[in-house]
Amino acid sequence: MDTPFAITLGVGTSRANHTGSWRVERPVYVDRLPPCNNACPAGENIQGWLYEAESGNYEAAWRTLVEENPLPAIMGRVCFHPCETACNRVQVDEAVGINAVERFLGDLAIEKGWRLPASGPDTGKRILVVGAGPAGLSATYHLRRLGHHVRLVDSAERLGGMMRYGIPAYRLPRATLDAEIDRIVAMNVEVVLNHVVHDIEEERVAGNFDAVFLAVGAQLGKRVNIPAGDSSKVIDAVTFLHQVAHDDPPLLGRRVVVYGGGDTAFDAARTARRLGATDAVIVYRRNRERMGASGEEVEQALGEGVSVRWLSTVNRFEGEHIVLEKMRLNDEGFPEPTGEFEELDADALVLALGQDTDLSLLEHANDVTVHDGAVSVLPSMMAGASGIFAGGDAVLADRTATVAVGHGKRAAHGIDDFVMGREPTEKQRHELATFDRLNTWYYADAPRTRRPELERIRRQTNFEEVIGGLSEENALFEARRCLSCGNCFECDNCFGVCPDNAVIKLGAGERYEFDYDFCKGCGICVKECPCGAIEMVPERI
Amino acid sequence: MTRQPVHFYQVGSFAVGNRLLSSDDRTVQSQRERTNSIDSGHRACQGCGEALGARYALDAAMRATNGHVVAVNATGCLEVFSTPYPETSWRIPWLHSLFGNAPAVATGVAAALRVKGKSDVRVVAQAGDGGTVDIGFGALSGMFERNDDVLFICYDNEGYMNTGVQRSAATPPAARTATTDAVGPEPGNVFGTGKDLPRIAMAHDIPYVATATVADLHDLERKVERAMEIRGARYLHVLVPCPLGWGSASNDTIHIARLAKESGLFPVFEAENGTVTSVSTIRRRVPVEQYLSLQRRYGHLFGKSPRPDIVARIQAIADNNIARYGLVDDATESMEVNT
Amino acid sequence: MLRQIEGSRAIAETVALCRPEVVCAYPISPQTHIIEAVGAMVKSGKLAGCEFINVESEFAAMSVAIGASATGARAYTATASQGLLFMLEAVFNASGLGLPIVMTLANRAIGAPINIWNDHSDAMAARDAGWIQLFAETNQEAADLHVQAFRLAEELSVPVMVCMDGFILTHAVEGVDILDQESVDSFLPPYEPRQVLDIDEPVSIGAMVGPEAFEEVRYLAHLRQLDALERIPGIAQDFKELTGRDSGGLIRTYRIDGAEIIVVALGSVLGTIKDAVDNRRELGERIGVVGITTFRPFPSEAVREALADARQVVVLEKSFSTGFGGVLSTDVAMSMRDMDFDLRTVIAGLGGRAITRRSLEEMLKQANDDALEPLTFLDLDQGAVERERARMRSVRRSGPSAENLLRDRASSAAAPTRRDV
Amino acid sequence: MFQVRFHGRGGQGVVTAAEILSVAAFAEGRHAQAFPSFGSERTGAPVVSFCRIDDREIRTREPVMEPDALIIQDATLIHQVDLFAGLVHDGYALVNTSRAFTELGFDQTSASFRQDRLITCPATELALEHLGRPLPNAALLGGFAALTGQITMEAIDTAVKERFEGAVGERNAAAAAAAFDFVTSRVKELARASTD
Repeated sequence: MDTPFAITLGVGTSRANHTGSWRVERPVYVDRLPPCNNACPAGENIQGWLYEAESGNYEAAWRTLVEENPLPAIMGRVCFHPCETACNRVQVDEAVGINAVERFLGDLAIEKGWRLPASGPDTGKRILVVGAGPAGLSATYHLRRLGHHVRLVDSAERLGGMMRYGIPAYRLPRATLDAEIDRIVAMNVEVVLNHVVHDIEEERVAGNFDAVFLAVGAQLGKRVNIPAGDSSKVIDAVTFLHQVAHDDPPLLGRRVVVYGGGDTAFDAARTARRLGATDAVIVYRRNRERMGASGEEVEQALGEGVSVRWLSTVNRFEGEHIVLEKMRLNDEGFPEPTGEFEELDADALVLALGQDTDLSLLEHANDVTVHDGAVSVLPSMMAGASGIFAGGDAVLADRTATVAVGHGKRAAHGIDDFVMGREPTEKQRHELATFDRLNTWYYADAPRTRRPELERIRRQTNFEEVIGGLSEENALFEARRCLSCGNCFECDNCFGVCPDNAVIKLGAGERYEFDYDFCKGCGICVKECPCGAIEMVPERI
Repeated sequence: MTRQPVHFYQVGSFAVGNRLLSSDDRTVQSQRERTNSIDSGHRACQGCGEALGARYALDAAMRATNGHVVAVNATGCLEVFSTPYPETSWRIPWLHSLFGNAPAVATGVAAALRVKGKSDVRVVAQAGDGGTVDIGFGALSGMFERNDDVLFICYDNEGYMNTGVQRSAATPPAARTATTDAVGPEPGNVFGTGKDLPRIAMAHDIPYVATATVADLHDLERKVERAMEIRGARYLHVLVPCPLGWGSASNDTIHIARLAKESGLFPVFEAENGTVTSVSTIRRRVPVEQYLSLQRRYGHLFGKSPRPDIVARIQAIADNNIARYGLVDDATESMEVNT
Repeated sequence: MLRQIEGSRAIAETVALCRPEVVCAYPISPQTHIIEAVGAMVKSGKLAGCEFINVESEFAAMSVAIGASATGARAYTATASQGLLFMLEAVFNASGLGLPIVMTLANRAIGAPINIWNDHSDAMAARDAGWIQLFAETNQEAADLHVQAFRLAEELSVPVMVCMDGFILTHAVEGVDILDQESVDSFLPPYEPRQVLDIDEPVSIGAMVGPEAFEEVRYLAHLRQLDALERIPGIAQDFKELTGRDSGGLIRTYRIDGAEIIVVALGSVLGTIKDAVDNRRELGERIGVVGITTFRPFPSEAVREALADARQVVVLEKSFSTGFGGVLSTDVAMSMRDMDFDLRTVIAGLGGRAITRRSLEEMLKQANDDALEPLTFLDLDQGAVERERARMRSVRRSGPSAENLLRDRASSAAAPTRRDV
Repeated sequence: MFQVRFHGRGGQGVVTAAEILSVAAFAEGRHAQAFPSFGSERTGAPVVSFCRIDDREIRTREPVMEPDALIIQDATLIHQVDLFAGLVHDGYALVNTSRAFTELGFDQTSASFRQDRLITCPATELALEHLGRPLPNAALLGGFAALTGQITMEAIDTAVKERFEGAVGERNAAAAAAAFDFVTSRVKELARASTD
């Protein structure tokens, strides 16, 4: 078109005007550490696998998950999910059901027969892992991926440690446990069962091991001195649960009192109910707010007819009665005796007051320090210069399976550095993706999906799994509740809200980049980014 | 037409995009191949709501018509910042004539297209609030009354921003402009003045009238699409915050538009043939203070000598809108704040 | 076909032959009969392929025409007087955008005082709007000019205003040869726009142009108007070959050979002037006439040549620039700037006052006697003016002059009757 | 050039009458120019229109100042309008009334004109008779042809039928013919009277 001068203009001409020169601040894309990842004792990339799960790419999600943790089906059942406690979504509605999705992925992997990643090329290094609980299994898995030979020894006749002998089957079905353990063993692991290690040094030298990972757990139930008549049945919870796991449950009678406030106490009480106890009463010296057990476990136990005597201690066990002393909390929140007593009918008393570790095998390991009954370790989980590493319940930490899995992974990397002669490396962590950086307007209102629970009445009498898995639809929904805190999930907001079309969309999975030729630095993209993955930085003068 | 919000994903219907939806269900603005009807290099202020609104609306119209759109523009900010010789930002056929005649020019364009047998090419006329509610009002009313096949879009930034922020008939009460100074017993714009053009448009019984904001892209695009399905005179009134005129932060443009809707001050609805057919209910109701206090044009209501009495009168306007259009449904009622 | 027909009807039928595609209409006397007739032809289907749009104002009428023209349609409208002023912003805009709209201006005075009768104040108010302005002497010429106007407008991408005296021509029934469709089609090719809103070739029309290019834009518009001066005679010639009629062109001369005095005027008054001049010629006064057909662009060269031998030039105008004098006179003077002659301005026919042959002859006699004032108001009631001035001097709140003059006239007319009683 | 001025009231077809006369003249191959008095008169107000007829091109655009003939469609205008203003001394006047001219009270103002050219014609009655409506303009044109001889009755007939289609045209033409006959006989009577 021979258009008139000046009054008629051709398209595209304004691109000659680089309005980027107006800018005094520029937006930049950042990645931040999501609180779930930050809180995960196993160091899982939760947001990462949720991202894959959101798309229905469950295998990819599972593969991302098992990069860090080879036991998702187990963790999806027994983990007390600090990730959900940390989840920013709590401040919007409810935390994302991370644990349930994890279990869904874990179960799906078992169902589909997905294999763990292949072992790494052989390094020629030999590692001894003592204890086949979550820490030992996790370490074994990671060490195998790093190409080291692993001998996994355990005193029991089967692998799994406390996961098998401490956690009741209604929380962790044995088929699931076996499936995930078998997958690790299939990575060419030398397994030695029914083998008690008495002297770690001796064992190491004899086996010509380059390093040792000590994951013996805490198998000894703590006893306190409670006056009790001879006929009174008193048993510690670890032993009780162990016997149940061996299909050899002790006879406790109809009225069972469990003393303690941790998860083990609740496991014991719920197990007792399933063994036929009509009354299963937990006696705990503090109140509910200060209880160690997870809220979910408490809820489920109460739902099953377990009752709790708060602010009480067991004073003595006399025949068919237990005498309780009432307590009150002082100003610091510690329980103090009140001098008031009451009686409780009981056929048996189960003590769930904590566990100790048997560390006698360290007697000749001179460079290993033991403090308060736990092995002292460096961040790399190294306990001694000679190549002894430790983790799980044997070291000072929260005694949960998930912590143990994390220890196992960390120890594996520590051992790898050690045997390969590298300095231990500290991973650089991103800044935390805090709630205040989010723009929660954009997230759909979506209350969390509850996992189906077995009918309460059935649950009291058998060891079927209490908590069911998510359907695929619910798992997908739950995964999609993830806010993706601190990391771009390609919602296109920045691309859409820029008044200057200065955001370039790179395509699926490629995210975006700014076109600084035209970005005027208004900052709308930062403000409207749902997940806080953009920040403004001053232009350099 | 009822809207089916996308619940099933972390951002549902609220964000621009949604990587898991099929391409057809995504917004136009989420598409790499969107028209960018108004291109980079335009001279709008940082954070300009009008530039955004224009791209949203026209890109949506382009998709709805498979690229068969011509635009007519009234004089105003949008026109000035988009076409200073020798550079134009428009990627679609675009015609600017005068301040007050965009509706009539659009009528002429539509008539020409019809007579040329090109009725598949659709006409969108656009103007700011001055070109719509004030100087262009007569022509607009005429276009409505004749039911000409034009979609007229008003980008309402509530004043004459192009000329330095003077009052228009769309300027809300108490707002300070260069011609409604924040002095005297009733500082800012006078209560009881102004025009409610969407309702005036409805009184013409034209087939389609709707309001929208730049804060809800899905809603805006859907309304443009709906409008393009209909023949005859259609009116879309889009609230576009103006950082310059409103005295707001440039990054707050969308946030403020959202608060305008969530406070009830700017009712978002659509009407067909003179009857309201749908309203966008308030999702997270906020008191008007939250909206007002982000804008320096209302600065005289807060600060050292605050005027809660005036804020209360503005709240009453919001409450009245909420009652008139039913902007609060039972679910949000429970979240209602004390004001 | 030659028909005895009302001027407005002749225009409407001729415009219809030009195959307009969009016609917008807002009624104002004395333009109404034109658009009524076009509208009826569209509604009946006689004028096919045309959109007839009843708009809400003249401002909208011109705006609709702008939109239509920019979209490649042949656009037409008609107006007068206040209507032209109401659309004036858009009138300037149409030419600024280079849109070849054709508009009939049924010339009429501008109020206040409100006055619906003919003069040229409206056309003069739009003199600098960038449009080509053609003035018709007769209804035949008015009709012919419309055909030429479309061709001229579209060849140059400049809008054209065809001016015809309101009522005097629009409402006069006289013989007009209405062309046939074939002839018009052969003369006027389909509209090929220079720029158009086209989805296949998008452009932005109507950019904001700053100081860096505005003067050039205006100068280019000026050059196009100068091009028009070149083209108009050619188009008139083509038209003459088609119809055998002299219509259009730049100027029209009458008995200027050897004329000492030449009267210059626009529009239908030229007929009455010619009658008067014939009478004066019989009395031996050597008077001729120059009619300006093309007023904008102003045909300075042609005027200069036509007036070269005149001793005295009398410009008779139906408008004037208050506080100064003639408008056309200024243009004539500028065209003759280094030449030796006397220029007289006669203001006549304002607000529809009849310009009679008798008054014209008296004026010409005075001119011939070199007794004509430089600025003369034909048939001015000097007495009424003096009485009103006296009132204004004596009473501060003397009221509106228009009403005072009417009262003055009524009382002086009634006075003799009262004496009779 | 022959110039005619029509007087009537808004709504009586005064402008149409002038136009039809011009068409009639045009039909006879002559030049004609018809135009209304320009204004914004409403129904019932006194209005005026004009018609010029000539054998050569009519250039003038001035109002008819000195008519050769008057056609007065409404006799009630007599006391409101200076009907005879400018009429040439040997001009014609045709007044629509069933009364005689001398009964109209024009004595002083019409005294200076040729009395045999001042004729009345009951055009409204004729219109009612032939047309069924009190529209006298076509009838008066028939009378005008008879009175002035400036136009043939055939041309009037053609023009009336061109202006009014179908039956309405026929009836108007019939009224015009009746008026023509009426005036023709009146003219003869007056001619006899003046020679007597």
